[in-house]
Amino acid sequence: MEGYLLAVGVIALIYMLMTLGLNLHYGFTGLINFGHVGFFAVGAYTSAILAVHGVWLPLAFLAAVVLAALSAWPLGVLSLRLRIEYLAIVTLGFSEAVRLFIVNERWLTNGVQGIPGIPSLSEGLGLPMSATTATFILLVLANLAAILVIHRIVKSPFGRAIEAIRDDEEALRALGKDPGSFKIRVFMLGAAFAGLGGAFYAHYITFVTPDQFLPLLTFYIWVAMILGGAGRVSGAAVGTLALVGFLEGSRFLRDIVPGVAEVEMASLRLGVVGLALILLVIYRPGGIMGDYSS
Amino acid sequence: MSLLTLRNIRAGYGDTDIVTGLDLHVDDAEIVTIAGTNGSGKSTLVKAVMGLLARVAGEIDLDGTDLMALPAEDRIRVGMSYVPQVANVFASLTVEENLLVAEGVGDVRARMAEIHDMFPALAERRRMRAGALSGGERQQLAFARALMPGPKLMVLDEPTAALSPALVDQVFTLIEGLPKLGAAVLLVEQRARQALQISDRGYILDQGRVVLDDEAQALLADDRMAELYLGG
Amino acid sequence: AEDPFRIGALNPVTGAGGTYGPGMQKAILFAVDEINEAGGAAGRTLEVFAEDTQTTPDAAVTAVKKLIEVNKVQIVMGTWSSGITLAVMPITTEAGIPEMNTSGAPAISTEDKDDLVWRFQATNGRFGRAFAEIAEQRGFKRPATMAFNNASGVGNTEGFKDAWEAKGGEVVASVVYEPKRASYRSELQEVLAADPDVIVTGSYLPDTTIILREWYQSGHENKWIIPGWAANPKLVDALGPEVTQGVIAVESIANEKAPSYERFARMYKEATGNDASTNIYAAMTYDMAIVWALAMEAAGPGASVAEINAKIRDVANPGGKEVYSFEEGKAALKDGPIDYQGASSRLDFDEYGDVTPDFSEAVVQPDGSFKRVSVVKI
Amino acid sequence: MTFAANDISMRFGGFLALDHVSIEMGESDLVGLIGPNGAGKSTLFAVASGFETASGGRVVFKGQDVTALSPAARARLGLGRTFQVPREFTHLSVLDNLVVAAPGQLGERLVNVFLRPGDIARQRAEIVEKAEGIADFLNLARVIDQPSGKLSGGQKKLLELGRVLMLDPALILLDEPFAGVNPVLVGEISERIGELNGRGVGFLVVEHNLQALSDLVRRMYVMDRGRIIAEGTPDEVLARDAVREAYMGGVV
Amino acid sequence: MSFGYLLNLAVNGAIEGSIIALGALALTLVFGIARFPNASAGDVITVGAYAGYGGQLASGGLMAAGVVSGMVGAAAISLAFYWFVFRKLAGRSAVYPLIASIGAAFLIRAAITFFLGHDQRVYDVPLTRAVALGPVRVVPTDLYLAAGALAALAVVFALLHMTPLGRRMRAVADNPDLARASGISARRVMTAMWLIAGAVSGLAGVLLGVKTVVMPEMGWDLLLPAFAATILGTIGNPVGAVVGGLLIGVAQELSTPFVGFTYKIGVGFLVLLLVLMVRPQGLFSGAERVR
Ligand SMILES: Nc1ncnc2c1ncn2[C@@H]1O[C@H](COP(=O)(O)OP(=O)(O)OP(=O)(O)O)[C@@H](O)[C@H]1O
Ligand SMILES: Nc1ncnc2c1ncn2[C@@H]1O[C@H](COP(=O)(O)OP(=O)(O)OP(=O)(O)O)[C@@H](O)[C@H]1O
Ligand SMILES: [Mg+2]
Ligand SMILES: [Mg+2]
Repeated sequence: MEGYLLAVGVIALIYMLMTLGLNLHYGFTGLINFGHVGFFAVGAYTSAILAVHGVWLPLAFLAAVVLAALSAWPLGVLSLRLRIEYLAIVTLGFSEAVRLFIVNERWLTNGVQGIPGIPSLSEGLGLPMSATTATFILLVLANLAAILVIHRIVKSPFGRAIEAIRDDEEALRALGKDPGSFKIRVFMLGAAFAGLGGAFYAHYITFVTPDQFLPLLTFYIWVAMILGGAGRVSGAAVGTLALVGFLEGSRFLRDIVPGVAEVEMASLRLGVVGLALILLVIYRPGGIMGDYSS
Repeated sequence: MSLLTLRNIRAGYGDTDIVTGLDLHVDDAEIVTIAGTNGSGKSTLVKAVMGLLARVAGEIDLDGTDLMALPAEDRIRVGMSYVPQVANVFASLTVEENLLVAEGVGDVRARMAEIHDMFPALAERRRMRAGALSGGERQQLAFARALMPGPKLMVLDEPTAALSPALVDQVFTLIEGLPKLGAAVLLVEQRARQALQISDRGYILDQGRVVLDDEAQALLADDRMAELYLGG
Repeated sequence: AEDPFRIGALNPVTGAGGTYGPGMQKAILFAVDEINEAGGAAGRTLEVFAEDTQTTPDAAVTAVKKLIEVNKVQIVMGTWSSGITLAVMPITTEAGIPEMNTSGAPAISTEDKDDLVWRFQATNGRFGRAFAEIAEQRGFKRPATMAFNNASGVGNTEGFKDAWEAKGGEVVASVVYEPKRASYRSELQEVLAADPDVIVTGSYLPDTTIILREWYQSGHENKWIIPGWAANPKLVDALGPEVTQGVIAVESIANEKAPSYERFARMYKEATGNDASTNIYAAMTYDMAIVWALAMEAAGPGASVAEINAKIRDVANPGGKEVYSFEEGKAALKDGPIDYQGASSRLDFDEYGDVTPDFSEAVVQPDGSFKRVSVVKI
Repeated sequence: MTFAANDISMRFGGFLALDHVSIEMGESDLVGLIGPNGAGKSTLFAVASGFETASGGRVVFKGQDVTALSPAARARLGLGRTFQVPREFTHLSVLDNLVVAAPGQLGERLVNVFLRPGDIARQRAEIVEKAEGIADFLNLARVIDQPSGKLSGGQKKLLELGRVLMLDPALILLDEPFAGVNPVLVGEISERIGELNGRGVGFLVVEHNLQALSDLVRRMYVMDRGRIIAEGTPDEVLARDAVREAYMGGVV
Repeated sequence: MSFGYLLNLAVNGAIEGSIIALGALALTLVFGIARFPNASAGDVITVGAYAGYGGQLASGGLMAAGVVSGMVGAAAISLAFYWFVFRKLAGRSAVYPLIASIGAAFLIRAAITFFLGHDQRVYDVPLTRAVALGPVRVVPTDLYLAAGALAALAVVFALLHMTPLGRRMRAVADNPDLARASGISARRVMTAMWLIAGAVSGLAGVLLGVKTVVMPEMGWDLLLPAFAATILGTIGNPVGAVVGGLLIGVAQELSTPFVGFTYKIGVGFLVLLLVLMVRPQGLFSGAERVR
């Protein structure tokens, strides 16, 4: 059981890194980013490719984070010009473009065949423990660090400025601040978290293919963020745990609901997730922790 | 006989009461002004009258109709119309569409013509999106829109803010003439002096309560009133 | 008696594999019923714990962890797409338990360092070779390929291309298409512009349906070589015989005339109401359970998982009495080695744990039926 | 001369909202701008502050041509403005609305956030003190911790003014600061503007409240239909027929 | 590369574009009036396809019956979700109805797969060969498709801009409180809007189903390009949605000789990006004011 919980925990913690990044984008700054999985993919592939070529894992991770952040730069620049809903679709397009790039540039990514045999963290770092345990421990540390960093940032004048952007960026402009420079930095920072999550993911699953980076994952992260409460640091953590608990918990539904075939079970699970989303939004709109407007 | 009667009104947002224990009435063909400092609850009160607040308790009666039981969208049919303080036009609709939006009441064409006479600027900008109008033009449009259905009670929340002096005078003249057209007016104004001059009675609000209510002339003559609410 | 032996059925019940997963899972279940009715293996009954991979690696990974950690299963069987198998393999291997799959990617062979992974499906390369064999026999000169852009689709057509070029032939056009499109007309237009005499596809049923419809509308006359999972009776149902006649369906087969397949087909029909030919993967998962049970039987009571795993080639590869069911095999094991002839293939595992099935070449007849014209051995 | 709009024209489609408008202001000048609704006053502000790009003309501030500068860059140079329709940061408290406006905050750089927390805290203390002073003066102290989105219409107007005061600008463009503001407070704000002006802050004020405006400013421009039609002391200007005609409908 | 070849590509693109356009039309209505991107639109389209298939089957093969039952079925689902879900979220930030609509999408798909499984279904439409018009090959059924898209556009446009109902819809979208005070019942207007959006989705579903195969994921897969088209043509603008859809479809296909077939869906986004660089609010936007 511990091993399973640990595995679920690893997935939750990976999602949590992404959720923290997205929360910085949307929850605090109001940037609608529907392409989060793109940064995640950049991180995963960067680290995977470097690692299978023998690069020392810490370096591969660093490269993943940096590249994910850099890939967000053009989107940050674009976000200066685009109204909020328009940015949403552009970022969605970005994540699809990343996936298409991975699919097509086989020389680099091995295309649809994916990259197998990525060293796990315990293997790559020579840690005397199981891969899952190693990943779990490092992820806990990474998340703690991320939470500290974000907490620091949102309490700072920088944080106040990005929250002002969320409400009215023209007004901020009139006060002599460039929303653009804030947005670019926020975009890159949030993407860096997603990239870090991606690197962990690649070394945990030990295999990456383009199919793992579909927009559905972005939606899941959104759900986690809203579930916890947008614009709350604690919200990202709580929301991710709730989401993953929910997705995994439904596995055990079958033990409770007898006489349902496995296929129907899967439909049921999807339906339950859907229903829960609806009910949550109607009856607990601020998420579990309450969002920035409450 | 009162046209509009409010008894023991309590209204607010979320858990906070803004307006408490308030009584007020507007008689037929009467102009009643509500004045008070910023944040004293004037807009909250008129939103309550219009049925736009989620949390209202008390009695509101218009000409024998219990308004508490009437959804906001049906109040136009019992003769109410409203100019809010902010967001008082449909910005993405054209000027003309703004005027036509209210459910058809009476002779629309004739009213349109009247409106265009009253506000030539609007006639010129008929096909322009209301969002592109200047502040004052917007205000005119808002007023005109509320006139369209031929109301018997007009609820106006600072209809002259942002208007040029000429138009302020014009709007006050218009308001003054409304009772003759059969409409009573509940008017919220910061230009309290001018407003009271054309009003029959007035209420002064402070922190959600009526602190003074009297004949308009009496209020204008009141020294304390001048010092606290009317300014120099 | 000992506790039941715990089997993890890890199938793509939803997601891209949703067409096959449910049937694959049912096949494991009825295979296990069959085994238990025959008195179990090595004195133990078998018990199945099923999970859905949702055809995504994340879900598969937590699912396999749950199977291993919570349900304490000692073998995992039935993973479908290569991406899933490659994600699940490291976990089962670390836990020291075998993994049985129906995936085609070559990497599965090379990544299986501990000989714990068993593949019941032909590799992409073997499929390609079968395609090339058939194209050559039929005398095609100007083949073109169209592939669904995933590991299997591209794997098949590239396997074909390699094999064809090794024979000295030339592929006149190759298109890889993104799936889930409303139309593939431009893709077709490109392929048809090269004037091929046959188009070899690595595709699935929905896209094949659309492609063939649009091809028919375009009025071209070339032939098609299509994998059996896409060229099946459902395709003919969808488009009618006028469009589909002459389509060459290629799939891996077992001894279809053999009793094991007949038995399986009967049970499959009973369990799902569908024809066994609509889900070749179900036959594979059925075989997984049977082979494993036979290996258990061969290893004898009290054997460890590793010991059972080591018996798989013994019970499936040539060199013993050919048997066609668990019951038969169990009885025959008392007298000496056996060679289980599966429902999905002869089940002869090479050094990588991969099988080399035979392939059938079937052609759609004017009345819409499939008629096998040859069996290709590679 | 601190500020000049030279020969500004602005076209919306076929409509000429500004027609070769020129305005000049000296150092710590206090100037009014009046004109009928739709004359182009707010449009002139938008051009002056960089929110709209004029079809023609130049904007000069502190001797520098700022025509090509962004709104933020102009604000940093000391050119502040308010919006006719208040644009508060709705989810921020009144205090934070003011605090965020303070210029030159160390903590807006991420490096400093992590390396100089002490300096940031000290700076914040100063900023908060100043903000509280402004809130006090604008009668906003009672609601200082409320989200600004929940303020009344007039309170928002005041906050808009307070925020630009936080900037310590050299010149403030005020778009109808008195509209919707309680008359008693109008007097007080006028006083404060005068006082700030005494300390060297320039003001260009658009306002329809002529009484208050002519008491406040030394000089005013009158616009009509996108053109400057008059300029001079309030008494001079308001006495002119053309102005009375255009602006006051001929009556006073 | 001959001109005829490119022309054929353009035609292919226009046909695909018509389908995207129909999806975008439904999206832009909801986006423009209810003010949120409705992620369940795709699955409502799927419902339309299944309902249409069922209707055709039940009527013994009548396509007209399929179209009607597809539109009715989708409209009913659309209305049901308005009534039980989106109505309760009016006035909230767009993200909340968006998340709820993702939930609705899951719920619909779950119901479809629960009751109908994953097997593909195919409309019973006689197959015709393409007709050559000069160098261009056209399939008659594709002409129906294009006609359907145009008809839907005409109806939606007329409704939105030429009727009092449309005016009221836009008023509610713009300023719900003021609309109420102007005597507009948001509920009635929104009911009409969701019915129309549903019917358009239903039509899209049937046409998509006829063109492709009926599958539980078919609508969801259409969502992304339809969103792109909606944005490209400016949110809330029906003409824009259709033009956007066509533009994306044509650009995608025309790009294939240069970028290949697997990159072509990226081209749709590239077009979107380029347009947004020049016109940040889409092709058909009016000016906004800052003051
Ligand atoms: N984007 C636009 N498109 C078309 N016309 C516009 C646009 N913006 C402004 N206008 C027109 O330009 C004119 C000037 O507007 P502006 O807001 O500058 O007036 P103003 O002098 O500030 O008036 P007020 O005192 O009423 O605020 C108005 O008639 C307005 O309708
Ligand atoms: N949406 C809201 N939510 C919570 N509180 C609100 C809301 N709107 C207004 N308030 C509060 O209610 C009080 C009264 O506001 P109201 O708008 O009624 O004042 P007002 O008298 O109209 O003032 P003004 O003259 O400035 O328009 C204010 O203190 C304000 O903070
Ligand atoms: Mg008010
Ligand atoms: Mg103005």
